[in-house]
Amino acid sequence: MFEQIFFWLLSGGAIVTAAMVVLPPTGRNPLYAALALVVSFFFMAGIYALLLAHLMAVLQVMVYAGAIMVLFMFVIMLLNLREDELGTERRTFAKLLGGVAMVWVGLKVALVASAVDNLPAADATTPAMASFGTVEGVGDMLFRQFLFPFELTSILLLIAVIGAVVLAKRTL
Amino acid sequence: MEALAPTLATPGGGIALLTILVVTPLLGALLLAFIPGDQKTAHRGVSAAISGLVFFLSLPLLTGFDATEPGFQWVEAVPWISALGADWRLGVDGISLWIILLTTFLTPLILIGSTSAITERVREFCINMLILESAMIGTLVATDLLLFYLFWELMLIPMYLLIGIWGGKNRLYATVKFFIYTVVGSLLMLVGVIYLRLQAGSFDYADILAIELTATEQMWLFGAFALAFAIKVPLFPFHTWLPDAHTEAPTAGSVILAGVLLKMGTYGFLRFALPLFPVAMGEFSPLILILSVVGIVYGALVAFAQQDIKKLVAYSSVSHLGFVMLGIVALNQTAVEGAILQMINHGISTGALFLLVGIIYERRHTRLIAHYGGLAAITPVFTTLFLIVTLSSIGLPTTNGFIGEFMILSGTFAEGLPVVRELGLGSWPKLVVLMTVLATTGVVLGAVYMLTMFRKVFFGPVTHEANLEVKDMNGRELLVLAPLILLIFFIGLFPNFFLSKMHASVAALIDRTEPIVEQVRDRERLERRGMAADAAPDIRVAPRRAVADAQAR
Amino acid sequence: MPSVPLSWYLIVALILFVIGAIGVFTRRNALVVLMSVEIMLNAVNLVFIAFARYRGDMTGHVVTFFVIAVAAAEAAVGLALVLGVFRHRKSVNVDEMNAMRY
Amino acid sequence: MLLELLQISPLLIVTFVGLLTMLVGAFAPAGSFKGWLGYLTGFGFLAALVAIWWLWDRTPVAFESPWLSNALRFDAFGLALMAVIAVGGLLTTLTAIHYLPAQRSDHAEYYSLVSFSVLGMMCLVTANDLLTLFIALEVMSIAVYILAGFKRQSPYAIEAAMKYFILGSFASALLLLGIAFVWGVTGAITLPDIARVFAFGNVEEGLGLEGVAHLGMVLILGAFAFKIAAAPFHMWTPDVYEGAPASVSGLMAVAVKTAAFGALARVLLTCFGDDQFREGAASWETLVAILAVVSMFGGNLMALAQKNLKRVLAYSAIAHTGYILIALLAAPAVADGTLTLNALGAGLVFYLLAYTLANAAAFGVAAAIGANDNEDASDPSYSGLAYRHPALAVVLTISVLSLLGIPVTAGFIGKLTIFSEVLQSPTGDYLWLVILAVINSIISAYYYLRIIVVAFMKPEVQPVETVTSRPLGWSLGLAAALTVILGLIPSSTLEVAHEAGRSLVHSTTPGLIGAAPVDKAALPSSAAAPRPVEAETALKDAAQEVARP
Amino acid sequence: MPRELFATDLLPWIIVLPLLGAVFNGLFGARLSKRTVTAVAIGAVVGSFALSVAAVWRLIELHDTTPNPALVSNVWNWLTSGVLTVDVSFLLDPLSAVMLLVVTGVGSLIHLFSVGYMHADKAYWRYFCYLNLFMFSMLLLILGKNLLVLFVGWEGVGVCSYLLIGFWYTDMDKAIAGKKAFIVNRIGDFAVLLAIFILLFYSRGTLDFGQLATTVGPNGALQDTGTITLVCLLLFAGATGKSAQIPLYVWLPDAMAGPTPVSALIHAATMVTAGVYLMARMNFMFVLAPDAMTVIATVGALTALFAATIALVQNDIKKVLAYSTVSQIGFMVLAVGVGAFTAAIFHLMTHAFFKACLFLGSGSVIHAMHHEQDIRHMGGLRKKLPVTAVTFFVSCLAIAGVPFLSGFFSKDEILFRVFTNAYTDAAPLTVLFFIGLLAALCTAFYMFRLYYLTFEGEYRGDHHTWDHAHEERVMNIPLIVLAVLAALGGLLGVPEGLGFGVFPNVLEEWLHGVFDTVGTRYTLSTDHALEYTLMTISVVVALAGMFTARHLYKRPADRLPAAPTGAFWHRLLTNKWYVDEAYHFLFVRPFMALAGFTHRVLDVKLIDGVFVRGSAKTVGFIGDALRRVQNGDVQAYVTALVVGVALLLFML
Repeated sequence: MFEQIFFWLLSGGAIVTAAMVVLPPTGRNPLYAALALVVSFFFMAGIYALLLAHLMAVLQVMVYAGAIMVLFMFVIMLLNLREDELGTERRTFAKLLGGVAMVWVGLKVALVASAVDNLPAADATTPAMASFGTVEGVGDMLFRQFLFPFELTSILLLIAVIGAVVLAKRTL
Repeated sequence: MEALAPTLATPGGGIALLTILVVTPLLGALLLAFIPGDQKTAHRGVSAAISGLVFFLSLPLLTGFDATEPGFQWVEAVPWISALGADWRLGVDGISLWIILLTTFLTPLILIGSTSAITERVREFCINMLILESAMIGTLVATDLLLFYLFWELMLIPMYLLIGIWGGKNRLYATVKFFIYTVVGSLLMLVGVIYLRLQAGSFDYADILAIELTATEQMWLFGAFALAFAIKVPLFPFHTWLPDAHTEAPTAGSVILAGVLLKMGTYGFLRFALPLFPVAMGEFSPLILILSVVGIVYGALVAFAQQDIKKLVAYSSVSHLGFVMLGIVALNQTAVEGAILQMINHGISTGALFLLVGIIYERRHTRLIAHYGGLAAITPVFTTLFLIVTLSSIGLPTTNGFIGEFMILSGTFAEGLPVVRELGLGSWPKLVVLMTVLATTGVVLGAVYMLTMFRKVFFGPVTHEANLEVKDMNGRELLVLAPLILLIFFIGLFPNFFLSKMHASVAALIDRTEPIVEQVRDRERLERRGMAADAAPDIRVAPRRAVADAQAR
Repeated sequence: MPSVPLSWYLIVALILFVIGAIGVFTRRNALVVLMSVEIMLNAVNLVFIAFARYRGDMTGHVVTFFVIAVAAAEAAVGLALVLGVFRHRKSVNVDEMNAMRY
Repeated sequence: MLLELLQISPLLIVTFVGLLTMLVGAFAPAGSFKGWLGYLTGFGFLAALVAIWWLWDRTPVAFESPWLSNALRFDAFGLALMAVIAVGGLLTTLTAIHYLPAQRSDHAEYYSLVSFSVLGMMCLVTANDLLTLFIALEVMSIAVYILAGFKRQSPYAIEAAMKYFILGSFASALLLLGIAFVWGVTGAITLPDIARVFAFGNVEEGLGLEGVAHLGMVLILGAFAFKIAAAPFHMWTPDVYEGAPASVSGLMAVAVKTAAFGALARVLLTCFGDDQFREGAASWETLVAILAVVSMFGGNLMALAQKNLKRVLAYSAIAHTGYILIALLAAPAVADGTLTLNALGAGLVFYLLAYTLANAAAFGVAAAIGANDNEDASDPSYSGLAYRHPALAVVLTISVLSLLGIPVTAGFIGKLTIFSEVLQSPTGDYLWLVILAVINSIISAYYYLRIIVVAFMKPEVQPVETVTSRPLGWSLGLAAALTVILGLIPSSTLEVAHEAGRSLVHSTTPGLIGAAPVDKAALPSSAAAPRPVEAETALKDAAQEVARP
Repeated sequence: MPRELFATDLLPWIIVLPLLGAVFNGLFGARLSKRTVTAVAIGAVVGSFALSVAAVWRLIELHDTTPNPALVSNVWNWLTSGVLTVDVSFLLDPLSAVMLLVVTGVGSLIHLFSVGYMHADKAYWRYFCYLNLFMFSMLLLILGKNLLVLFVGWEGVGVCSYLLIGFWYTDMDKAIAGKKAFIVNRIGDFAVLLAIFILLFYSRGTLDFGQLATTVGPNGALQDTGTITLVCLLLFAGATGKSAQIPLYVWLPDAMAGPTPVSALIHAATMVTAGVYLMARMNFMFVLAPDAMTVIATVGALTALFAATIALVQNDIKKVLAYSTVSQIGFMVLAVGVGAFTAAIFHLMTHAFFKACLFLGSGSVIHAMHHEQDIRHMGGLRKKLPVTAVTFFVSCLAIAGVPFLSGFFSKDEILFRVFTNAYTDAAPLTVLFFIGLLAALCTAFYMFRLYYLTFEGEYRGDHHTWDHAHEERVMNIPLIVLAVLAALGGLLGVPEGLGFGVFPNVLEEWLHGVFDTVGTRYTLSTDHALEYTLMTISVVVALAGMFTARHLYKRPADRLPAAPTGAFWHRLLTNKWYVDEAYHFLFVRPFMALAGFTHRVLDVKLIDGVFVRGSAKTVGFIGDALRRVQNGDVQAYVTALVVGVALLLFML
C-alpha cells in the first residue's frame, strides 16, 4: 500500500515534469525545461529507491541532476537566448505522424510487455538480496563481471572530452 | 576436383593457346599504359602490332582444328575460384571457332582504320580496344559459366567508354542506354547462372550440361538467359539501344559492335540457351521465330525510313540478326550452320559498311543521307567498295551474304515444309513456312532500303558544294578494307571452307537438342488436336549423356 | 513481495520514453531536444532497474551505471555541437538545419 | 594475464596509438603539419592487422579470466571483421593525411578520434555481451559524431554532425530499450547465455514472455538498422555523408557500417538464431528481408537524380545495406553429426571487404578533389577528371564498377557469393529477393555510370585541382588494386570469409544451442545416431543444467 | 577421248573469260588507254564466243549419237551442309547451246557496236567492265547445271542491269530507273527462292536439273500436283520479273535509261529472256502442272497484247522498242504456256536477232541525233543513215512477221501451237490465239509507225543536228550482221509444213531431246492445212498493220496525222494504262507510309518512347519523388525512424 502510494506520487511527478520539459509553455523555454527536467530526475531517483536501487538513486541525483543538468544550464546561460529568438514551433505533418507512430509503438510495447508480470518476483528478504542495490553489490559486479565495459567507458569519456574541446574550443 | 588437374595437352603441342590469346591483348594494354600519352603514333603502332600478333596467334586454331571432333578442342582447365566452383576452363569448338577468328581478324583492321578518326586520348583508346578484344575472345572460349559471365560483362566496360568518350554528339545518352539495356539482360542471366551452379555443383559447362532440369526450371532459366542474349542480338523488340549506340559510337565502336558484340547474343543462344534448355526452347521457339521474323521485316521497314546512314545500317543489323536468329531457332543442320556463317558474314559486311561510313564521315562530318549525293563521280573507288559491300549486305550470290541467307532460309523452310503437307494441322510447321516466306521478303526489302540509300548518297548530281572536295580513299583505308572485300567473295565462293569446320559441333548440338524440342512440339500438336495431355508422350528431359561427354572432352 | 506489479513500472518507463521521443521530434530548440534524449535514457534506466528488482539481478544496476556515464558523454558532445551550431547560425533551432537535403 | 593482453593486442594497439597521438599531438605546435600522426595511426592499424593475423590460427581465442571472456569473443568472424575495419581505417586515414590540411582542419585529435572509434568498432564486432556491445557502439558513435563535425568552421560539417548526433542518440535509446527487454525476460546479458535461454525454452511458454523478447529483438534490429543505414532508418546518411569531411564519410561508409553489420549479425544469429525463438512471430529473417528490399529500392531510386559524388555514394551505401542484409539470410547448412547446423556464409564478410575497398577508394577520390578547402563534391567539381588526373578517374571507375558488381572486381564476387548463398538458405526460398536485388543492380547502373560519365566524358567545367599526396595515392592504389585482385583471385579470401561465417553457427533445428562453441560432447555422436526427438530432449536436459547455475 | 575432255574443260573458260575481262578493266581500266580496254573487253567476249562455238561443235558431234547430249563440268563443291549439297557445275546441252551461241554471238556484236557508241564517254572502261561482267553472269545463268548456279547468274545479270541502267548515274532519273529494275527483279527472285526452298526439300538437298527431273519423275519424291503447280507458279513469278511480264514488267520501259547497246543486249536479246529460258530449262516440271501452264499462257498472251497497245502511241524510239520487247517476250511466255518450248526458244533466238538489230539501229539513230530520242523530231533519216535504215527495215519486217523472215517462222509457230496444242485432258487455249493475233497486228503497226516516222518523210528536228548526223563504221558491222541473222535466222526452224522435206526443222530436232517430256503430256497437232490457214491469217494481219502504218506515217511533216491527244484511249495508252501510277499508289506509297509509321510511331514513340524510355522515366520520377522526402529536417528523419520501428513492430 505504502509502496503503491509512493509509486503513484513519484511516477506521476516524473511523468508530469517530463511532460513539462517537452510540452509548451515550459517546453518552449529551455531554461524552464531544464528546471522541469531536474525535478523529473529527482522523482526518478525516488522510484529507483523504491526499487531498492539505492546506489543508482544517489548517482541519479549526483550525476544527472547535478553534473549533467548543470552543464545544460551553463550552455543555456552561455547562449542566453531571448524569447523572441526562439521563434514559433512549426506544425508539420511529419511531427503529427511521428507522434502517432510513437504513441502506437508505446502502446504496443506496453501491451506486450505487461506479460512480464508473469515473471516470478525475487524475494527481497532473502540473504542473497542483502547487498542488492548497494555500493558493495554493484561495485562487485562492476569490477568483476563488467570490468571490460568499465574500461571501455573510460575511453568513451576521454572521447567526449576530446570532442567537447574539438567542437567547442574557440581556437585549436 | 580430380578432373581439374591442369591439363594443357592440346593439339598445339602443350601450348595453352587460348590463354595466350586472351592474355596477350591485356598484356599489350598494360604495355601501352607505360608509353607516354603524347606518343600517339607509338600507341597506334604498338596496339595494331599486338592485335595483329593476336591474329597470327589465332591462326593455329584454324590449322590445328580437328573438324571431326564435335566437342571442345584446345581445352584448358586450371583451378581458379575453387571456393565458388569456378575454374579457368577454355575450349574451342566448331561453333565458336570462326567467331574467334573474326574477332582477332577485325580488331587489327579497326585499330589501323581508326588512325585518323581517333586523334584524342589515343592511348586510352588503344587500351580500351585491346581490353575489349581480350574480353571478346574470352567470352567465346570460356567453357566455365562464371568465366563466360565474367568476360561477358567485361566486354561492356570498354565498349561503354568507347561510345561515351569518342562518340558523337549524343554519346552520353547512347552509351548509358547501351550499358543499362545490356545489364538488364546480363544481371538476370547471372541469377540463372547461379541457379545452374547450385544445381550442377560447379560452373563447368560439361557439368551443367549433364544436369537434369525440370520443364519449369528450364522455362525460367531460359527466360533469364534468352533475355540477355536477345538484348545483345538484338532481337525485336529489344533493339532500340542498337541504333543509338551505333549512331553515336566512333567507327571502331560501331564495327566492333556490329562485327562481334552482337554475335555474342546469337552465340549465347547456340552455346547455352539451346543445349541447356531444350524443353523451354521447344516451348518458346514459336515466339522467338515470330520475333526474329518481325525483326527482319521491321528492321528493314525502319531502316528504309532513316535519314542517317549509320542508323540505317544499324537497323539493317536488326534485320540481318533476325535472319541469324531464325536459323538458330529452326534447329536444322543447314539453318544453324547458315546462322553461324551469317554471323561471320554480318560481321564482315556490316563491319565494312561502318568502316566505309566512318571514312566518309571523317571527310564530311555528317551522316545524313541528304547531305550527300553524287559521290560516285567524286570518289569512284570508295563508291565501288561501298557498292560491293552493299551488295553483300543485300545477299547477292557470289557474296557471303547470299550463302548465309540461303542456308538459313532453305534450312528453316525444310524444317516446316514436310509436316505442313503431310499433317496439315501442325501449328509449328505452318508457322515456320509462313514465317520463312515473310523472312524471305526481307531479301527484297533489304534491296529496297540499301539501294535507295546507295542511290541517294552516290548517284545523281552533286548537290552540296562541300562534297566536291571529298577525297577518295587513301592507301591505309584500302588496306583495311581490302581483306574484308576479299573475304566477302571468298566466303561467297568457298563457304565449305568455313562450313566444314562446323559440321561436327552443330550436328552434336542438334542431336542433343532437337529430339526434345520435337517432343515438345509433338505434345503441343496432340494437345491442340484435343487429346488429353496425359496421353501425350512424356518429354525426356535428360540430355544425352554421350553428347555431354563429348562436349566435356 | 512488491505490491506494485512490474508492468506498472514498465508502463511508466514507456510513457516517459514516449514523452522523450515526442520531444525529440517536435521541439525545435536543440537544447530541449537533447533534454528529451536524456528523458528517454532515463526511461530505459527505469526499465533496467525495475527488472533488476524483480529478477533480483543487479546487472540492471550496472547497466544503468554505464548508461549514466554514456549520457554524460553524450550530453558533453551534444552541447558542444549545439555551441558549434550556434556559432554558425546564431540559432539553435534544429528545424532550420537544412543546408543539405534531397 | 600477459597472455590475455597479447590476445587482445589489436584492441590495445589501437588504444595505445590513440592515446599516443592525443598526447603527442597536444605538444605539437599549433598550425604545424600533423600528418605524421596519420602515418602513426596507419602503422597502428597495420600493427593491429598483424596482430589479427597472428591471432587468426588461435580462433576462437580462449580468454581465461571471466571479465574478458564474458565481454569479448574473438572468433574467426570477429577477427575477420576486425581486419576489415582495420583496412578501412587504414585506407581512410591515409586519405586524410593531406586532405585535412587542405580542408584547414589539420588537428591531432582527428587521428586519436579515428583510433578510438576503430577501437569501438573492433569491440563492437567482438562484443560478447549486450552491455559491452552498447558501450562499444557508443565509443564508436560518439567518436564518429565528433569526426563528422571535425571541420568545425564548416556549417555543413557541424550541421551533419548535429543531425547524426540527434538521430544517433535516439537510436541508442532504442537499442538500450531493446537490450532492457531482452535482458529482462531472459535474465542473461551475454549472447551465448541468451541463446541458451531461448534454445532450451527457459522463457516459459504460454506466459507471453517470448513476445517481450521479440520486442527487444525488433528494437535492437531497429537501432542497428539506423547504424547500417537501412531504409527507412537511413535518412541521416546522405546529409551526413555530404556534410562530413570526405575522409570521415569514408570511415563512416566502410568501417562504421562493417562494425554495425558485424554486431547485428552476431546478435541476430547467436541470440535470435534459434527456431525456438522464432515461434509465434515473424522471424527476423522476414524483417531483414523487408528491410533489405526497402533499402535497395529506396537507396537506388533516390540516388538516381543526385548530382553530388558524396551524396550519390551515400545513397549507394543505403542500397548496399540492402544487399548486405541479404547476406545475413545466407546461411548454408553445415552438416554436423546427424544434426544440421546453419552457419553464416562467406558472403557477409567478403562483401563487407569488397564494399570497404570500393568505398574507401571512392571517398578517397572525393577527398582528392577536396583541395583548397573545397568541400563540394558535386558534378562540376570533378567533371572531366580523366583529362587531368587519369589515375584518379580510373580508380573511381574501378570502385564504381565494384559497387555496381561488374566482373573482375571484388564487388562482383561479393554479389555472386551472396546471391548463391542466399539461394541455398534453408530458412526460406529467397529467389524473389535475389531477383529484386538484381533489378536494383540494374537501376543502380544508371547513377554509377553517371559518375563515370562525369569523370570521363564530360568536359572540365573548372580546372579540377586535387590534393596531391603520396599516402592518398597509396590508399587509392591499394584499394583499387585489391578490388581487382579480389575480383580475379578471390579464392583464398573467400575461404577466410567462409571460416569467419562458419564461426557464427546457429541452428534451425529446435533446441540446438546457438553461438556457444559447439560442444562436441553434448552433441549426440553420429555412431549412436539417436532419433532427432530423443537427441533433442537429451540436449535440452544437458543444457538446462548449464543454463541454470 | 581428248577432244571431249577438251570441250568439257572449255565450259568454265567460256564463263571465266568475260569475268577476267571485267576484273581487268575494273581494276586497271581507268589508267589504261581506250584501245587496251577495248581489246581486253572485246577479246574476252569474242574469245568466249569462239570457245562456245568449239564447245557447241563438240555437242553437235555428240548429238549424232545421242538424242540429248550434254557436256558437264564440275568445278568445285560449293556448299555442303546437312542434306544440302550444291556444286558449282556447268552443263552444255542443246538448250543451253542455243542460248550460249545467241548470247555470246549477239553479245560480241553489241560489244563491237558499243565501241563506237560509247567512244566519247569518260567512263568507257567502266562501261566495258560492266558489260563483261554482264556476259559472265549471263553465261553463268545459261550454263548452270543446277538451279542455284543459275540463280547466281540470274541475280548477277540483275546487278549488271542495275549498274548499266544507272550507268549515267549523275542523272537521278536514270539511277532511279536502275534501282527500280533491281527491286522489281528482286520481287521475282523472292518467288524463285521460295521455289528453290520447296524443291530443295523434296530433292533431298540437291538442285541439279537432272536430279530435279528425277524428283518429279515417276518414282520421285515430289508427286503432289498442288506442290508442283506452286513451284511452277513461283518460278513463273520469278520469270515475270526477269522477263518483264505482267505484273512485273514495269521496270523494263524505265530501263531504257541505260546506254542503247545495253538495251539491245540486256533488255532485248539476252537477260530479259532468262525467264523463258528458266521455264524451258524446268520444262519437265511445268508440263506436270496444267493449271500453272494455263496461267502462264494467259499472262503471256495478255502481256503481248497489253504491251503492244502501249507501244502504239509511244514517241520515244526506245520506249517503243521496250514495249515491243515486253510484247514479244509475252509471245514466248505464251508459247511456254502451251507447252511449245521449242517455239519459245525459237522465238527467243529470232527475237534476239531482230530486236538487237532494232535497238542497235535506234542506238545508231540516237548517236547520230545527239541523244535525241523523240521520233516526232526525226524523219527522213534514211538519207543520212542508210545502213541503219535498211537494217532497221529488215528487222521491222522480221518482227512484223513478213513471210520467210525469221519472225515469221517463230511467231507463226507460236500462234499455231497456241491454236492447236492441248494438254492431255484439257481444251486448247484457242482464245489466246486471237489475243496473240491482235498483238501481232499491233506489232506490225507500231513497228512500221516507228520506221516511217524515223527514217521516212521529212526531217522535223533542228538542223544543226541534221548536219552532223552520220554513221560509224564500227557500228554498222553489227547492224549488218544482225540484219542478216534477222532475215535468215528463221531458217533454223522452218516448220515441217513449209519445209517440204528440203528445209529440216533443225531447231526442233536439236532440242527434241531436251523437251522430250512435253510430248508425254501434250497433244501436238501436225495438221498442215490448219497451219497454212493460220499462217495466212497472220500474214494478212501483219501486212495490214504494216500498210496502215505506211499509209498514216509515210508523209511529209505537215500531213502527219495529229495524235488524238484528248481521246480517252489515247490518254490511257500514252500513260501506259496508268499502271505505274497504280503501282505507286497501291504499293510504293503504302510501303513508304508503313515504313514511316513503323519508324516514327512504332519504334520511336512506342517501343523506345513508351517502353524503354518510359520505364526509365518512371523509375526516375519515383526516385525524384522519394528524394523529396529527404527534406533536410532532422526531426522528420526521427519521424521516419520511429515509423520504421513501428512498421517493424507491426510486421512482427
